Amino acid sequence: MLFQKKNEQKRYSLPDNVLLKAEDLRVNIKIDGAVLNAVRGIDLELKSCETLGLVGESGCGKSVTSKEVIGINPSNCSSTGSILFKRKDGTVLNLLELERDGAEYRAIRGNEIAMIFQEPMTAFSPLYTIGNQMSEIILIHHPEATKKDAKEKIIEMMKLVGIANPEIRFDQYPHEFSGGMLQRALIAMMLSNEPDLLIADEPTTALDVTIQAQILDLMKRLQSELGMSILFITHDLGIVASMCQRVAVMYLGEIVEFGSVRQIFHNPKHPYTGNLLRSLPRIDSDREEKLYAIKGVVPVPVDLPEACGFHERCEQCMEGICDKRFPPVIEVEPGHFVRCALYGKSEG
Amino acid sequence: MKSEFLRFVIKKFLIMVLTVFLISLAVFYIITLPPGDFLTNYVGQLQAAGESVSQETIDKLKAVYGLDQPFIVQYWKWVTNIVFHGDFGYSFLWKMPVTSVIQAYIVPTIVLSLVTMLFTYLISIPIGIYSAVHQYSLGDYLFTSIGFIGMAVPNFLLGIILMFIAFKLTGDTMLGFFSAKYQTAPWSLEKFIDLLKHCIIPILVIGLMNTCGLMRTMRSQMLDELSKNYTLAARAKGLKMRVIRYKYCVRAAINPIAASIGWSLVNIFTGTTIVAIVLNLPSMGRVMYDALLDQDMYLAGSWLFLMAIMTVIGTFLSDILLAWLDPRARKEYIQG
Amino acid sequence: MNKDNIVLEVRNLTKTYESGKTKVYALSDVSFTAREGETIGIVGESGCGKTTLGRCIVRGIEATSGEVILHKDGRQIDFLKATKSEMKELRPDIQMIFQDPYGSLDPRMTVYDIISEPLRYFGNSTKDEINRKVDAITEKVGLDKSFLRRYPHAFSGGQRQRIGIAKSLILNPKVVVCDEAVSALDVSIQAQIINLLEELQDELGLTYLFISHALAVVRHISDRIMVMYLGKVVEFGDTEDLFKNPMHPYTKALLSAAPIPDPDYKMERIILEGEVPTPVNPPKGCHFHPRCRYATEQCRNTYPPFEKRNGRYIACWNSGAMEAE
Amino acid sequence: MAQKKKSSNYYYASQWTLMYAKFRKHKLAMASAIILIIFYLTAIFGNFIAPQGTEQFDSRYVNCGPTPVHFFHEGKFVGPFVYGLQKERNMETFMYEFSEKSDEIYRIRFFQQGQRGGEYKWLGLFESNLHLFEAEEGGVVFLIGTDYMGRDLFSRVVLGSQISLFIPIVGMILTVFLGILIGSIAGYFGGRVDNVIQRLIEVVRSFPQVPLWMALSAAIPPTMKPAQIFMLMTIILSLISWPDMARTVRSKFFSIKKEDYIMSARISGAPGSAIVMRHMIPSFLSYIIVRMSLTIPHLIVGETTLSFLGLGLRSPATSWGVLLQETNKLETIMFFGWKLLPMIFVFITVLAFNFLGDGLRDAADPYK
Repeated sequence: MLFQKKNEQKRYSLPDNVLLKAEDLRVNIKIDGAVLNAVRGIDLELKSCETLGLVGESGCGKSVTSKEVIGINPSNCSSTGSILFKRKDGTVLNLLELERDGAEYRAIRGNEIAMIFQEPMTAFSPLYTIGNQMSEIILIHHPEATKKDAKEKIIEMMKLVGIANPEIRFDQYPHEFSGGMLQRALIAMMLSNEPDLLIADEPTTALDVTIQAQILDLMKRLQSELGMSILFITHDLGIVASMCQRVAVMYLGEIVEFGSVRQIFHNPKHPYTGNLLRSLPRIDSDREEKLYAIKGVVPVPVDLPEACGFHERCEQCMEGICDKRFPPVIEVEPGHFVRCALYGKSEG
Repeated sequence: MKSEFLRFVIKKFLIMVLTVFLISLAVFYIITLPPGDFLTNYVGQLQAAGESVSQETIDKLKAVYGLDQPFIVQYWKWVTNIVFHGDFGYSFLWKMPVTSVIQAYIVPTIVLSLVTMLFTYLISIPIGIYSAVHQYSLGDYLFTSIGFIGMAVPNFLLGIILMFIAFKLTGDTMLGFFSAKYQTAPWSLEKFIDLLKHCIIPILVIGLMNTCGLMRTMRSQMLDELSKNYTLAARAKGLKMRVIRYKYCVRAAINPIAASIGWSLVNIFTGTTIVAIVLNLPSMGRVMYDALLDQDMYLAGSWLFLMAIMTVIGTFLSDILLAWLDPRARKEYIQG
Repeated sequence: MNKDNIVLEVRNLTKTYESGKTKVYALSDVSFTAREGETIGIVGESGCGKTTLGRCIVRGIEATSGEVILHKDGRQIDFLKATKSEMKELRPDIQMIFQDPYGSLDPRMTVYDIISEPLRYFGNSTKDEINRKVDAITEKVGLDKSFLRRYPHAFSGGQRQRIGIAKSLILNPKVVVCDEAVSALDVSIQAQIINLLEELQDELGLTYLFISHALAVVRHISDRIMVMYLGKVVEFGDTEDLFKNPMHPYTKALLSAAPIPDPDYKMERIILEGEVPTPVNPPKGCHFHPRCRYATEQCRNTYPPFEKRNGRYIACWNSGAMEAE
Repeated sequence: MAQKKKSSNYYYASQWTLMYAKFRKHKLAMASAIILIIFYLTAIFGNFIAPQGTEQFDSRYVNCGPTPVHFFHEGKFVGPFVYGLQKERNMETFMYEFSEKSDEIYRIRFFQQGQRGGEYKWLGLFESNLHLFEAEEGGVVFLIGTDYMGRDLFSRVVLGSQISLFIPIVGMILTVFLGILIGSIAGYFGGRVDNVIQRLIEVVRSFPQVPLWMALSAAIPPTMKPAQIFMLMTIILSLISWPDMARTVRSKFFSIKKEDYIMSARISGAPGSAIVMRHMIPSFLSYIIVRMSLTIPHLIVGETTLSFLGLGLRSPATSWGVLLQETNKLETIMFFGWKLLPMIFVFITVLAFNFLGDGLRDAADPYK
């Protein structure tokens, strides 16, 4: 049975510099009998050693997307489409075909794809020492390693992320760490097998500004030293601007705009992106008298019509077009994609 | 850290001593509750039985128990007798010191309690885990319903019903610890098997409520743990679900249950009271019941006092255990 | 409205908590004045005392010592020591908008009951007057009248925040403490609420004490800014001035740490070492010295005075030296 | 943000409407509520529903098993009726046994004046002798048999429920009163007062409940009048169960005190009394109701257990516990199995209250 399934698996391939590619990914969540369309058909491509920002407001599906990549969404989520991932040995897998929590997927998690979370304080169990929990990741993926090996490696990693007195810290419990230190520990743990992809789900949202700066700084340094790709999920456009090379803007389960960080920030094409940037108070430029405010609220993603998700709030909404069908994805300039009917055939 | 933990233990201990003191006051009050002091009753009983009681004896007893003195003096005598002489008073029903009566019956009570407790934990924890891991499965529904009903059935009803069923099935009501023919027989394998057979109903009756309660707690604790964020992080590490469940979730879910061990023991211990009465077991419950019916208050009061002290000690141990098991609670408890 | 009229004066406000032997200075010795129609931004990281400050000023919690003087019709009355009858008069003047739009509205009351609640306790308004006032204020905050009979659970975060604003404005306050009033909201909604707050301020001449950890928001809305660290004010000055030229090393680091939504923005980022300490055991001397790269022996031993320098209030021994740098 | 699209009614729903909507989804709790309403109505109209009075006995029908109600006689529909009974001694057990005489038919008539006594004063006010059903002259209906004195068990269950279902209600009211009073004193004042009360609660909770119930009940002199025993029993029951209630109230008090909307009310100028009355009590009322619904079955079990053990109510008072006293005898189990039937009523009531409480608990916080 199992072997058959393996044989049936299609051969996939990815271009040389591409690590991860999601196509038409959809995730539905069943809650209380209703079906929430959390992710509604997104295409995403992540290159080696780049940082891709996935940005959007709460409920836009960015977190669900990231958890789908590493396969840890709860069992009431179902997904379709494909997520292709290139393993260290060069083979390409469709992650959605793997059995969740099956051996194959587990061999990838924490080894080739790792993830850090929004609340480092809850990412560790309070009952075991930090060292115990961190060593696990070595012991799982390197069966030949002894506990001593693991401890050595972990202490080395703790030094790398700037945790002082790692030998003492190793035997402490999570509650003896501050939030910032726990995030460092989590990063150290997740990177100890040198994964190719790190998913960072709002890793600094729960931290203070000065601590956030420390962590962001650390992540940049580690990326250049270890050379991994980062999928950075955040709602903070400021962080995106300083951390990412490319950005995907999500709204209501769709990627509405995708491009390099400069394209997105300096030449936003989608009305949502542009308005979002304009509604942001700035420290760096002169104070505006009034902020631009996007009207209305984000709709609940249940039984959505076949239409652009933003049309109700969009000032440039074209009646009969935007509210009637999904807009196509248009490449407005090299590498800059927009999902908006404004850039239809007239330009292309 | 060590000394803080010690200070925490000492603080809890002092609270425990205070609680025991307050309890002793309450117990003694209950002892003196029945109208007319017990001595009058006792003398009345003796005289009714045709025995003559000399005034001398009455006076002597009065002096020993300070019956003509105010409550607080009587209390003081009672307490000092317990503390310094281990003397809990005199049972007028049994015509011997309370301590002797208790000694005679305490062993079967404790053995029965411990066996029941073992049974309770052995059954409830695995079922709780199973129910949580297979939430909303057929098995989960089944166990949850059984648990719910088990919690609701009054002990004595269950005892009677099981007796009835046992009688209908085997023709024996399974009263007492032994069948009539083994009652006085020397120990043998058959006698032991007979004893085991007779233990089934008591264990079921005493244990059911606790088992169902623990099952529910274990299930909800486990569900709680399974939905915590650290399970996500553990999965992201590549850990097996089985390891996550048993190393992390069960360990965390079991903490409050392990800590309730003191409480459970007391629950089970007192649970034996009613079962002993219904099933006619020669354990302390039966003794307590007879004492109450005859208003032999020293015996009944002492039994009550012992159980209350056990509860307090159980709570004390539970607190310490909880603080010791959970490094986080250890900190919170000690500091706050 | 006269921008020079002082409406509120805070003097040496202190709040301590005691638990066992440890004494926690949540707020120590904070003083400032607020003028009519201005917005004072209060920024700082968790544990810096900004929320405690706000709550002490509105008497949501009682301060340990200090004064909050309200200037009213030529009189100056200490709000914190006001008697019951004085409170009847003064209470409406200082109101508060909460951070959590979910927790600050009693879920068991209709929107109408929530908004009109303060009127129950003040003024002997008739039913008609109450209706009129509620109608007026709901319109002002941009809520539909048909919402009044609904319960809070029917609303999104932004709408709830509007309800909260309506409630705090219905008594015509002079001073409104906004405690992280937009922090829980998404960017697109946040802009709506900020604009609303600004419009209301212009219309009603309100004085805002705007507490927030979001520097960009504070900069946008405030006339003056107060930076707090471990229960104390470290720097206080005009917004533009302070953002262009922060003098206290902590302010510098804080401002440089804020991510800027511009990929080409280049600024030397000062990464502070170490953790944000808790006010349980604040370091001796200047609280900031363990993380400060300019710290001297003096900083380690004595807390610097809070002085006016170049039109700015600052508590630092080294600000002069730094400027020379 | 898992909220579904809801109908507009949802927007206008108050706490109680939301709770009811949530409660209704709990089918077992709804069924339990209906059963309990039926039980309580039966208790209130007990004298009418029970064909006999509590003490009415017929020495001809001692230890008589349930009399089946038939509808067809020799294939012909006659309507509800019972056959006549004949008594014979079983030569093995030497017990009298009853069997049906298939030639005597006694129809069951409804809304009849009692023929064999059974006058009652409904609610102590209206004299009447109207009964829901009774067999024709000469026949007898014992739905669940009779006891050792020839009293109709069904009638005794129905009339006993007047005590067994209402003692717990009175006890619960006392419990709730004590619990709320003491709990809110602790919660409101905090500090030292709270400490003292906490200690007190700890002491009371340290007593194992059942033995303490037993000890206190045993102290009730047997010479007391049933009404007095009744009162004392309620007091004893609630004296021991208030700490749980007080703890609930206290902890709710503390947690609600921290809510932002309480501070918001204070800043709006609400005086202490208004905060407690308008905000705090409404917000933990639902939790108190849950506790109440879970206290009642506890008290029912308490009363039944004590009376069963002969430590609570005693004959001539009739409660379910008193009724069940007979089942504590060996021969009952061996020969008169039907005497266990009243247990079903205890069982159903207790279970129904538990389900009700469970449903209420799920519904208690509709804002989650």
